[in-house]
Amino acid sequence: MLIENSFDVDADPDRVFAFLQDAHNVAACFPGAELTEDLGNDSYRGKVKIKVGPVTAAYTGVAEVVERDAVKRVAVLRAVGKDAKGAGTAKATAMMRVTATLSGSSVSLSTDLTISGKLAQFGRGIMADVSGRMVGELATKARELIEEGEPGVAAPAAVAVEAPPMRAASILRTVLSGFFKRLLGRLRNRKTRQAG
Amino acid sequence: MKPGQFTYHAPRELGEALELLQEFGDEAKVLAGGQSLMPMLNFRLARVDHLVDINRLGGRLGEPRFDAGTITIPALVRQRQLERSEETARVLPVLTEALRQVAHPQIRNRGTICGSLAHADPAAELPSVLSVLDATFTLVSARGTRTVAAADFFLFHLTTVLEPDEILLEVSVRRPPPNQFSAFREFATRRGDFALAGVAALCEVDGDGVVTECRIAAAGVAPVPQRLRAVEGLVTGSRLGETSASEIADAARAEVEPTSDIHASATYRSRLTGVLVNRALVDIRTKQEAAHA
Amino acid sequence: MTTMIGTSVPRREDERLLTGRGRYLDDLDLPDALAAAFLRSSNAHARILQIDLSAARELPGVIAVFSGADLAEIQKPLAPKVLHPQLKDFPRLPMPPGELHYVGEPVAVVIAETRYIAEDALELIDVDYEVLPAVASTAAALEPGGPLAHSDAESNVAVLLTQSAGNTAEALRTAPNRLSEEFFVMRGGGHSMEPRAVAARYEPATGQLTIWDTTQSPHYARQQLSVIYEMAEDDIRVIAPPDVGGGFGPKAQFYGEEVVIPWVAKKLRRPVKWVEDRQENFVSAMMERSQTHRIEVGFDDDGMLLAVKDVIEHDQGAYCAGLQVPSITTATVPGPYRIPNIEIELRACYTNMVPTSSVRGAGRPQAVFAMERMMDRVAEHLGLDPAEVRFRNLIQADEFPYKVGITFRDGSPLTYDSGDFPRLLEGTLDRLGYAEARAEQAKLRAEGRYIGIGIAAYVEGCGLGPYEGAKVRLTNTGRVLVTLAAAGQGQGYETVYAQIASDGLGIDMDHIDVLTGDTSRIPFGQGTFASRITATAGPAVLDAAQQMRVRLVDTAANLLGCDPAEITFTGDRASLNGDLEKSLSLLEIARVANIGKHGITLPVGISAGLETSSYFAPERAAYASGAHAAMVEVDPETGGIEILKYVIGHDCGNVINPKLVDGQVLGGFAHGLGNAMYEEAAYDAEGQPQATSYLDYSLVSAAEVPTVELFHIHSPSPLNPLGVKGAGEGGTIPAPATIANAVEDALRPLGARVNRAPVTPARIVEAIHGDEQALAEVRGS
Amino acid sequence: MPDVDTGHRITGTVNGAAYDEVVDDRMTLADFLREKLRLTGTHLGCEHGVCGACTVIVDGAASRSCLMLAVQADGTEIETVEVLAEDGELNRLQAAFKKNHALQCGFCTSGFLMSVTAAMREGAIRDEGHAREVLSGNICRCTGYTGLVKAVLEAGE
Repeated sequence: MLIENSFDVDADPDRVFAFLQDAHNVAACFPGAELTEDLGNDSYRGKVKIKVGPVTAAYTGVAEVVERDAVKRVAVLRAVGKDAKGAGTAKATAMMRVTATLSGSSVSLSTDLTISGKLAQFGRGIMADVSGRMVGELATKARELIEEGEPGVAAPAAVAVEAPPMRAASILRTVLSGFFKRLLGRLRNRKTRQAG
Repeated sequence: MKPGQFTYHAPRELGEALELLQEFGDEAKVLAGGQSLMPMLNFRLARVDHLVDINRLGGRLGEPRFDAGTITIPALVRQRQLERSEETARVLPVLTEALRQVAHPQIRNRGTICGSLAHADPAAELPSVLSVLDATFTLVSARGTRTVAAADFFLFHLTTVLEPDEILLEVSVRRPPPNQFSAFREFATRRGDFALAGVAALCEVDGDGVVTECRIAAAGVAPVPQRLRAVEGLVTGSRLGETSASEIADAARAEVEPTSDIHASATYRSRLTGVLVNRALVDIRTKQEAAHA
Repeated sequence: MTTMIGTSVPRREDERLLTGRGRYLDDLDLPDALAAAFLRSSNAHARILQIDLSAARELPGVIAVFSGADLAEIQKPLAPKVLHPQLKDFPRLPMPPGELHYVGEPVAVVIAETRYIAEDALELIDVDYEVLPAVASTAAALEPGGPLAHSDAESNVAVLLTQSAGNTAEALRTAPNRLSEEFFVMRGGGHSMEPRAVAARYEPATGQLTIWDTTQSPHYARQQLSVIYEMAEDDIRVIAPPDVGGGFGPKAQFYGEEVVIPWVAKKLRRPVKWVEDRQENFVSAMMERSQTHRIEVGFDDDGMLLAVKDVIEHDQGAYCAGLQVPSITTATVPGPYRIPNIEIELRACYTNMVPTSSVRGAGRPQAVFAMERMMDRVAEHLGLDPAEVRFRNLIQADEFPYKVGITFRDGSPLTYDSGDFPRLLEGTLDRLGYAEARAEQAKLRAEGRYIGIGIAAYVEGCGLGPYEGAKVRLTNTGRVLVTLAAAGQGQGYETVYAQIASDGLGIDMDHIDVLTGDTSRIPFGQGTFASRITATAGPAVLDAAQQMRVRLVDTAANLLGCDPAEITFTGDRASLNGDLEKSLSLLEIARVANIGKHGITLPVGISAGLETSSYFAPERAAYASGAHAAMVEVDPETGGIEILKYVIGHDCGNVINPKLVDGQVLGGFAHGLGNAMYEEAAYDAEGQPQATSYLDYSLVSAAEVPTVELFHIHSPSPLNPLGVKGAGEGGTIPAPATIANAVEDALRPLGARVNRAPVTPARIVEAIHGDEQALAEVRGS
Repeated sequence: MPDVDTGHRITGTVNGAAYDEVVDDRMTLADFLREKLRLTGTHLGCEHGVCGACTVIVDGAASRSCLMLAVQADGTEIETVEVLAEDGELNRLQAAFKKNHALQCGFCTSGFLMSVTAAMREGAIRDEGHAREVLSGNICRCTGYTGLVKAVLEAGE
């Protein structure tokens, strides 16, 4: 399934791109994700935990930056993982594109997610909602971290701290807090503009 | 389709149950009626290390309370029990109406009201009904007790504000005034299936037939039961039937953003929501007219 | 004695089934048996790069774990049942060690003390897959340059075939009217309430392997196993348990699990039992139905058919289990109509979904859907009554045998043996109250209600060869034992074949027992499928029973010293013209002719060993027929369909047990209703199945199935001495067409088109609103 | 056969007979009845609560035995299909099933019998609509329900 997402950030596009092309940063923004090993060549071992109510999955696998164009500010990240209990696999290809806007940057995120196995085999559209939320969360968190001006916030995870699983509850909270931040941001923008 | 390994606990006292949940936290899961959790365990979609069965807490938790101002449904009240309760049919007819549409009697015999709410399947009937009844959810843990409004309880598919160490102890609703009328409508492909959409609606009507309060919630069209505020706004302040059905349907459709799946497209679900809202409002009007006849 | 054939004798099976004493496979008490569970591919198309079984093997309670590579000796192709010289076949291995072609394909097997532990161990198996592009629809399969379902294939085409009679291109070109349309029928499953199961025990002392299998075709399974295991057939005993919880086609196929389980039991020298759970059943039991029909019809201004051309895309699934289904489809399109020019083109292709094979109806519902939807369109086009258009085109009762001009699935020319299609349709419409229903429809339509009437007729090839057999023996306890090769799944064989034998023997049913489905008791057999058993095993039983009567009478006459013509049977006694003073019991006859006296010469004229056998091989298929009619109301807001009235007219020739035939037809109808309105084995574009539980796949309950008025006419088949035809599928075949016709008829004022089965509420509403986008959303999901 | 867990001791009655068994935490009631007590009349058709083949009566209420743990049955009274026949004769409901050809393969039959038995104790089955509602929590793939509806109307009046 294809998940499209875009958001505006009050930051210089090059800085935003620099932030997003660092896999550590992306992992730090991705709910329930952590990098466990740097394999070199923009390639990392990591895991993603998902928990929706009593349903859980824990994917371990490899993520790598497969394409990067600093001029066009386009990067493509590919991650492939499998569930620890053999319940299936997940594969994501995320293309990020950063463009300059009047007030800073616009990030568009296009994620093609393929899930196989039990989680993918329930017809009621829950996984579509969950995936949409996860990518939304990623966007919100990325925006937050960039605007907080701490692109290095996610320290290289050689000593990985156990990341909490992606809990839908926490997602919502983050999404909500993101919403308020966005609202504040918009107000701030307005102020900035007015001041300018 | 056999469940994975877990340790089963059957506490006899609430305190004991709460201690277990506190001890095991995220590794534990409460088992009430089990009619949603057990299938997930059998599919091995859900995994738990500790299953805390609250069915043996018994007694008080198994009986609904019809007090002067409040009706309280504790954790172990079975769906079938409430469905067959004459008192419920009298004071909360919408609940009786909705309960009859939950799966099948064999499931309702064991399934609990609170369990269904805590499971928070957005296509289920009870979350939307308790939403329009403006229910108060009482959550208890070893850390203490808190209450949460229905509007704040549901967060996402299968996800509520319940912390891993908490139990949904009971859910309570204010005794409805005599001028309150309500209805539940759902449409499922097959009897007992998850609804393609459902609508719970409730109106309070003054002596002139003007709606003074309206609450409508849709099921199956969002990750949580979704209040249809715009429709509520349209209905409130006028007599039932005054606002055109197409205006109401359009408002309802505009307000929901369902996900397409193999059973129905988002467009269909939006459209169906509008249809069901109107049908529920017609039911309400019929009940109101019957009451005044 | 009254005739048993044609009597609604109560079933003998019921007593045990109603008291919980049925003997299904999982009820077998096999001391020391181990449980098995299969790891199945979670990818639609992938290659196994590496498989690590070590953690699973170490789990306490696990006895053994095998990957496909560990059982290399049995990785031999499971042959397609029906072949064609042009078929591009890909080997279907029991548990492939390399490339996997659908979600659900067996990858490894765990043998453990309990099924619980076996499933724990599945979670510990670590497989590295190379995921390959998947094909999840016939459209994707036939798209030039698209992904390949088998990576070593040149294309996804399994076979391209054309059947034709007359000059269709020319007839279409010159026809005064032409209509064309595309129809799609969705995948669905058999969904027997008991899933598949296999248990096996190896006897090292004799080298014999005993296998209990829920199969519809035990002899076929034995023959396949004999080839794969390189063992003599006599060393393999396949038993279909006395009670099997439904078949409906998928259990007639032969699967990898049936090869793996007995072999593992042999390797481990321990009994092993595998009982498929519902989740496995959803992703590994064969399915059917998905076909796209592009059909074009040419007709004159009176609605007389001049030509039909149908191009069929058939989803073979990941492997070809046989071409029976698409072959049947091609031969079912013409139905009961005279069609001077017909051309049917089949494009069967491979996809990365569960392989398809026969499911109750077997290729016929799709053909009837396409043809009968078009009959309605012809009527609509000409402003004629749809029933009238059908009557004008029906083959008449005096035209049998009727040669259609094309070939049936059994290889013989499609030749209808008997029937009376006009009478069948007339009777169906009379019972619906057709004229009144049309008046009612007009009246309610004026009130803004959407009432529709749907009709569909069909002809069903059944009673297929090659043969089926029976043995009749007088046992040494003085009872008559009828042994069939065929295995039952609830059809009531123990009752029906005792009825037939009773008539053949002239002996009361009470003294007759029936045994089925055990390869050690009768050497040859084919199996229960394609509505064939009554028409093949029935005559065999009758013949063997008649032979036995001659033997019994001769023996009794000899012993009583009278003329054989003077012998009659009363209860279990053969007597001289009913004189019980001069009579012998069956036991006494057995004592003389079977048991004998050790070393003493038989009385003169007595022939030893009272056993007879008979194999009946029909000259060609027989053809049952039927017509369905429905009146429905559609709620255009929700898309809900209410069936107001449903009538089935059915002709399966003579019937042995009318009540059981009714049960077959009505049960088949419920299945057809599922195909018409509910059942969708959906896959996403990556080949992930989307309906893998009954929460997402709806089987009809008593609340959905309407009361049906069922009637029969009886056009005996000249092809077998009983004059019978098949009855197991007729209820299913025209149901999707009937409902779709009724729904489109209801929506005619709105101009909505119904081109797909099942007809679901969402699609109805979208068709009304012409929501192309919404339709695309649903298709894509 | 034992699971790796040590298990729980449970006692109660099934069809009036007392049992005293040790079960694993996760063993379902259906497996307990079938495997420990060898009451194989209760069948497993879907193990997720939809098909109803495993329906038994627990303390008077028709319940899915695939959605209950054996340990939860501790102290309860359970009835299964094996209890229905009276002195070796089919009871009224069973006889009505037989007479009306309400079963073919028989796999779903036990569940239907137990669901209908529980419903009949709640009151008479009034009409066809009521009969269909009572039957709607169980799935039969063979009969098309016609015989079942007739049987329930006949036995349940």
